[in-house]
Amino acid sequence: MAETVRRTSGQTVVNDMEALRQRARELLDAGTVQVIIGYANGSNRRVRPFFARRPEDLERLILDDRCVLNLAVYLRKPEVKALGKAAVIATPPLLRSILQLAAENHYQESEAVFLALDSAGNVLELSSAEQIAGVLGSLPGSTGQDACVPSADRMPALSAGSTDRQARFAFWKQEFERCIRCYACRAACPMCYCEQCLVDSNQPQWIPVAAHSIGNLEWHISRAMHLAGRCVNCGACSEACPAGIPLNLVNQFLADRIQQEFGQKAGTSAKLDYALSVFSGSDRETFIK
Amino acid sequence: MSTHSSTVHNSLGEQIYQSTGQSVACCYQCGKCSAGCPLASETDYPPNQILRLLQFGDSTLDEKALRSLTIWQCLTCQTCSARCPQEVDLPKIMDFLRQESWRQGRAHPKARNIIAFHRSFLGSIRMTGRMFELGMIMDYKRRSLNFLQDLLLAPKLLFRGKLHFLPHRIDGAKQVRRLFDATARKRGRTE
Amino acid sequence: MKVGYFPGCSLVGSAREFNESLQAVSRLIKLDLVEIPDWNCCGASSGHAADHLLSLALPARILALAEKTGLRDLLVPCSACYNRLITTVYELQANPRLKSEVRELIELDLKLDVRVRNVLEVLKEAMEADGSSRIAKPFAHRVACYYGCLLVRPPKVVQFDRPEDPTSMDELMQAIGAEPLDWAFKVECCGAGMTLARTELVAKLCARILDDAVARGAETLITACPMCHANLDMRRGDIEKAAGRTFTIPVMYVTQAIGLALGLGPKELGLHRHMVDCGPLLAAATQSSTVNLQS
Amino acid sequence: MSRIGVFVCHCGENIGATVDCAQVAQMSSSIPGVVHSVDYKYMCSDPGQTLIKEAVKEKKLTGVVVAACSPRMHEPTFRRACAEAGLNSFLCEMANIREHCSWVHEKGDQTTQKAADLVRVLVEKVKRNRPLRPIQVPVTKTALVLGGGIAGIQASLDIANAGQKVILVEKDPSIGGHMAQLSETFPTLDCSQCILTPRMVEVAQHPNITLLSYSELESLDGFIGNFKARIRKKARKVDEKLCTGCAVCTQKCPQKKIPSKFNAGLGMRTAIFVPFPQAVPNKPVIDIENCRYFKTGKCAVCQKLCPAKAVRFEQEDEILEIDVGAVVCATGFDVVNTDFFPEYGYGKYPDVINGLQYERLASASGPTLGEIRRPSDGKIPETVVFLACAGSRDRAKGIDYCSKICCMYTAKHAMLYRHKVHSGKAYVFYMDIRAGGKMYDEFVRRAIEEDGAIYVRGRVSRIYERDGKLIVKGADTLLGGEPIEIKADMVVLATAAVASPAAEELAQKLHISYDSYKFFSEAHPKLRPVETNTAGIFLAGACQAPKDIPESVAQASGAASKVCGLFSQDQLSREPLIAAVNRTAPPQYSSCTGCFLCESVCPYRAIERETITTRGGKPIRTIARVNPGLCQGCGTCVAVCRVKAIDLDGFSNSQLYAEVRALA
Amino acid sequence: MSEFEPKIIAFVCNWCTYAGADLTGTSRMKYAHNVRVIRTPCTGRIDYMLILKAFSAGADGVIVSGCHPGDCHYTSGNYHARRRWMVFRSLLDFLGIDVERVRFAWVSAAEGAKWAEVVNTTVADIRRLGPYTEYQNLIGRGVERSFQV
Repeated sequence: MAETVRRTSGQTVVNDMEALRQRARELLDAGTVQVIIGYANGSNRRVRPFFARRPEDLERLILDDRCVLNLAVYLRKPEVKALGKAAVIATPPLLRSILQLAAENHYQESEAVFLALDSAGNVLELSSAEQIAGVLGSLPGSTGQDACVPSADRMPALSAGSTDRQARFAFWKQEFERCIRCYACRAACPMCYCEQCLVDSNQPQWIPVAAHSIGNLEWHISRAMHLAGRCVNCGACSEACPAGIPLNLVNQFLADRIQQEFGQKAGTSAKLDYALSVFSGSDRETFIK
Repeated sequence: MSTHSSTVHNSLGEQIYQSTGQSVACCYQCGKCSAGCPLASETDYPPNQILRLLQFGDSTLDEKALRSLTIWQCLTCQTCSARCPQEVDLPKIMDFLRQESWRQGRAHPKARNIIAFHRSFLGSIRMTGRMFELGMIMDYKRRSLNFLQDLLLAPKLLFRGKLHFLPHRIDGAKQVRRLFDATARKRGRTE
Repeated sequence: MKVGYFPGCSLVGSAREFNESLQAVSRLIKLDLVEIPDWNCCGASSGHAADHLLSLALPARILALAEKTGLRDLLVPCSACYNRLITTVYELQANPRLKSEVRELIELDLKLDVRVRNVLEVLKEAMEADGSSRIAKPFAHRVACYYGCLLVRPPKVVQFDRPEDPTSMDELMQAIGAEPLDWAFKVECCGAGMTLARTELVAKLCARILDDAVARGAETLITACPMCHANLDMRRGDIEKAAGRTFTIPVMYVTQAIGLALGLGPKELGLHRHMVDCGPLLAAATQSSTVNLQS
Repeated sequence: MSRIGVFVCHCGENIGATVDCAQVAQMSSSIPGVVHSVDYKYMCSDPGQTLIKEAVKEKKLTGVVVAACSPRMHEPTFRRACAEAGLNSFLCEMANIREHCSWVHEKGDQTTQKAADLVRVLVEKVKRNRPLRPIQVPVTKTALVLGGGIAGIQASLDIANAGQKVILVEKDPSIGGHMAQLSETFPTLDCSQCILTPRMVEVAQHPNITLLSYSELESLDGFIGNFKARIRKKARKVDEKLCTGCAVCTQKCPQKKIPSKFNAGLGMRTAIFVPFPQAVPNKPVIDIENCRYFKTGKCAVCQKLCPAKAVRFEQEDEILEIDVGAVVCATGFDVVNTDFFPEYGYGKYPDVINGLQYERLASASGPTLGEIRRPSDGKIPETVVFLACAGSRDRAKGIDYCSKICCMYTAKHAMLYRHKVHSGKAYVFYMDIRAGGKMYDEFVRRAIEEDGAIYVRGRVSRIYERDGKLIVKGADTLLGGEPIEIKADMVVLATAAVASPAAEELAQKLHISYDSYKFFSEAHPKLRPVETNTAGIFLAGACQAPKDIPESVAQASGAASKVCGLFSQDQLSREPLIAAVNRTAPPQYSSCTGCFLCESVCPYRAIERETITTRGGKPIRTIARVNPGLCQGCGTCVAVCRVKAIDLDGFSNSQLYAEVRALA
Repeated sequence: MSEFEPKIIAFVCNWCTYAGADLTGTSRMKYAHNVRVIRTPCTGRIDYMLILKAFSAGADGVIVSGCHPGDCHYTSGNYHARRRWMVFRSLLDFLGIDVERVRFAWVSAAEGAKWAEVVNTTVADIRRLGPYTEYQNLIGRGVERSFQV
């Protein structure tokens, strides 16, 4: 069984945490925001999302490389919205999500405040898509591969240039067979904001609900198509998957294809056209005969 | 080709279609081939008429085509096919007819010299891998009984260094010979 | 420029002056000819008169040997061989089944990745690559460029020049200072391989070609085909008999004209091997250039 | 619960000979929901339709599937029948078991099985159809006619005379088209200009016609009854209102050696020019490519000498936006270009000309004032060879079709030549003589019998020049392919009529289809010859296929009557197969998430944003809404909608899903 | 055992390919019977889910066809479709689904002969590839119960 490479160290504690806390405290004190969304330690050395509404809660905030969960998902939740305006402890993947959400009219200007650390350890306070796009490239960790990477030896079927279609099929069949249809991937994904997911619509029931081979395959194909050109590669889906399916590989594959074919990369600008809702007369393919 | 209709089974036209992909039905008898053919007035049937003979799918008319002199006089200059509005590859058809006529022994009596030439030419290649002009000419004279032809020309050519006395035998001559024999066998098998 | 070279049987026999002049010119314009080893005859018109498979297998063996040299371009100066080779590539590329059948016959690997090139295109490229500034002695003659059948037909297969009114040889002639004429028989057939078997037909066809060239004031015919040359030059006696008149117009290979312009001597270019004397033409040239100098 | 009726048509032998129709009906009866299933010889006949109507009433059908021909053929027939029986017409669907089954497969069980499958697919679809009402849209009663040749002129006049407004757009400076270039017309030998120019003047003076000459269509949006056309009025550089047509400018222009397009390159014109003396409008145009002022900044002779001060060098192209209800496309044909015939020396020898050039030579208003003089030296040719089928019926040159007009005009050419040069010899090389038409064959016979044209059956292989003569090498196939060589002074090629080079681009602007030769396609080859597949756009003349004058005029009148028929209604009803965004109960109001992907894919800008508010007017959320007037029903929005919040009537998600599942 | 007869489901646009297939019929050209056509208004309407559903309905091959670029009755539906298929096809391939079994084609209303050729070559290709058991094995019994009226 293939296993996702998980970040296990949890050691790289951000040194400038205090500066972040300080800025968050100021925002709460000034009443600019009513809640700070960040990460805190949970049980079993796990990281959990944390909502700090009082200055004293801020001491529990942490930020290290285990903090993969994409906090952008909380911005849309009515329960969180009810708490008031939020400031979010921001990592580059989260900021990319915000840009993409803005491109899709799902983040309004100044809806929230994002607190990020630049490479010099200064706290940046961002709220507009324009500000985010301006600094995103220079933030630490913004260029590296953020999500889990498959190693070619464990997933030979997926290594570049593999022509063994059947091996690929077997690989994914095995992976998807473990899916229990808990939809944790969907819940963890900031781009999965639909009010009613396709899988929940039943007239017609496009995707069978029960967890079995065909339904699982169709579900994951649909999810990949729905995220094509939109996934910002935060890796939260794979992180959230209890069965350890490397879901982000599929999304990342399509993101790469779309960048190659159409030159568009999600999460880089709020003014981006969605790659699949525009076209060019010069789109080139070889398979339509 | 969709325009091809095979009304008569195993007619010569049908065989041509099977073997070369050329459909005699495509010809609409405009005569452009004959108009451009350098030899149209020298032959028994101008090229468009050869196709006409084949268009019936009738064995008597097919035989006329096989026994025609045209197919042997055709120079394969490809003027006809280059200008044919219906894209009929007439030289390809001529090749087929020649091969069939030769194989079935139905060649026109006047084609004797031409066949003799081809035999001498191919014989020369089969022996040495290359064409040996002097040997080929001598062999042709023997086959065609045309000893007097070009009697005056040969010395001039020799004088100008244009004819060699000895053939050049290539290293791969054996291979070339195998190739000749194999194609001959294949031809035999399809017969 | 370096190309594979397949001279063919004629060029080592009755058309040896074509080979000699091509080699001589090549040296001057830095065209490196790598003769492919152990080549065989392409089968010419007899090959496809006798057997379709044979007519493909013989050229295929040559192509396979050429591939071994690793050179992308294969120069085939004889237009009859050129036509057979390029047709073979065309037919085998279109028919993989036939290709494997032929590969078996020739007992050699066959990729068909060699570009079969004729002498006109290669000379043009080589002269351009070399820089055409070294015209020592402009070939200041009115010439009728005679392409014949095999360089331009079938157009779909050879894909060379304009099939009905080619100009590449005319351009080469212009480049060496000649005046190419517009005439009507550029691509008419000379009778080709029938020279031995149906001499009287060949003579008739050739007479018409010479007649038109002479009527338009050509001083010489230029050709790139050993068959055409043989018919128009060697068969001159038969032609004159058929036409009932004499023709003094010489027939030169394109390489010989270029060679003269580049300053090579008539002997190096094999002009002495022709039946129809080029002497008067060359003498006239000397005269006219003298006149030019004086005026 | 659905109550579906299945009606299987034999179409005589057309379906019945290949498909076991009775078995199809029998198999269909077992599909859940099917309560009635019969087969019948001709469903579209009166008794056939009655069969359907009675079953609808008696069995209380909620849906009907007619398994017969293509829905593109008879869907309206059967829908009408259902409606007459009281069933909403959109509850009737057709299974195409003729074009897609019986005509393309051999008789056998598998073909019958396929027919049954196709019925099952449509049964599952029709179960999910819902009753719909046609959409009513207003009609803009102005017609746009594209092209001012004889077809466009005729269509414009017919529409205008019926009291409707017309905007006639012509790309050239004058209307008239090819017909204005012709000398005399077969089979009556009427002078072309004599019969055409009065019509041209009528166009110019008609109160209902707005003539936009020297103009081209930029784009066309909208739909039947409601098109929006953008038209580029190219800058003439002459103020049409001020210009009196005095022709001082054209006489004084120093740039005189420009080949005249009107004279097919045989005559010359000036840089400021009127294409021909009878031009409509008779106002000059400056050809800025050749104008000395535009090339060097100096000259301006025309401007200085114009008594009306009408020359406007600074004039720019103008874009006009016009609402129109219908379009008549009459953009005509072209003749093939000169590099087409290397073997005939066309383009190389000046005395090898095409038919249009010959028309100009023969025309009294042409460069030779109607005398047949050859272009090279102006001599009167003693022998003229005419080649029919020069390019037509020539697969190798990509033109498989017959150009239709050449046989007739070639006979006319030979005849005119013999009339004008009594001692001359006229040879015509032909393949077949196609002279179907009133007085047509008689005309050809006259050319041969009375006027002595020598017809040779065969194609010409080659033409070359020798000693001032053109050597024409042909063959006479009636003499067994005997080579024929003719020494001619002039050769006239009846070059193929081809679609105009701009045809493809125009078709794309109009969203109409065209065939592989770029001629525009009619909606049905027999029954709808003047309509296109795009409602509200009609065809007239040779843009559809090569045609002679009477045919072009007839088709133009046909198109005009179609336009008038359309304009006779104030409102149009349109198929209601359009998209809609779902609405659900609060607090969601719709499953639309408001991502507006649909907005960016919609070609008709039919997606609007709708803000849902509380009763107090507080916005809750913004979702998509389809403007039913603009939506054309392509369904691209449906396919991109992630949540399937948008759906398309007639091709809904549940219908297509069920159709696929019906094949499981 | 009789020869394997592939099951092909075709999704075609109404204006070009459906009309082209009508022309195949009016021209009486013959082609393989294995195809079942489902009519859609435009290739833009052809949801990738339909292709998946066709496979889960047991199709061994799928044809998707519409107007040539530039010819779309609705101006641009086929361009959107083309882009969508480019992405969808590479996704299927990445997941190891046999993309050779999905034939995409442009067939215009004038190309009756091409439609016959598209069907015939697809049937021949699928015949060569064999039944799509690999995929069909994913479909457990009773899976598609949701399909009920």
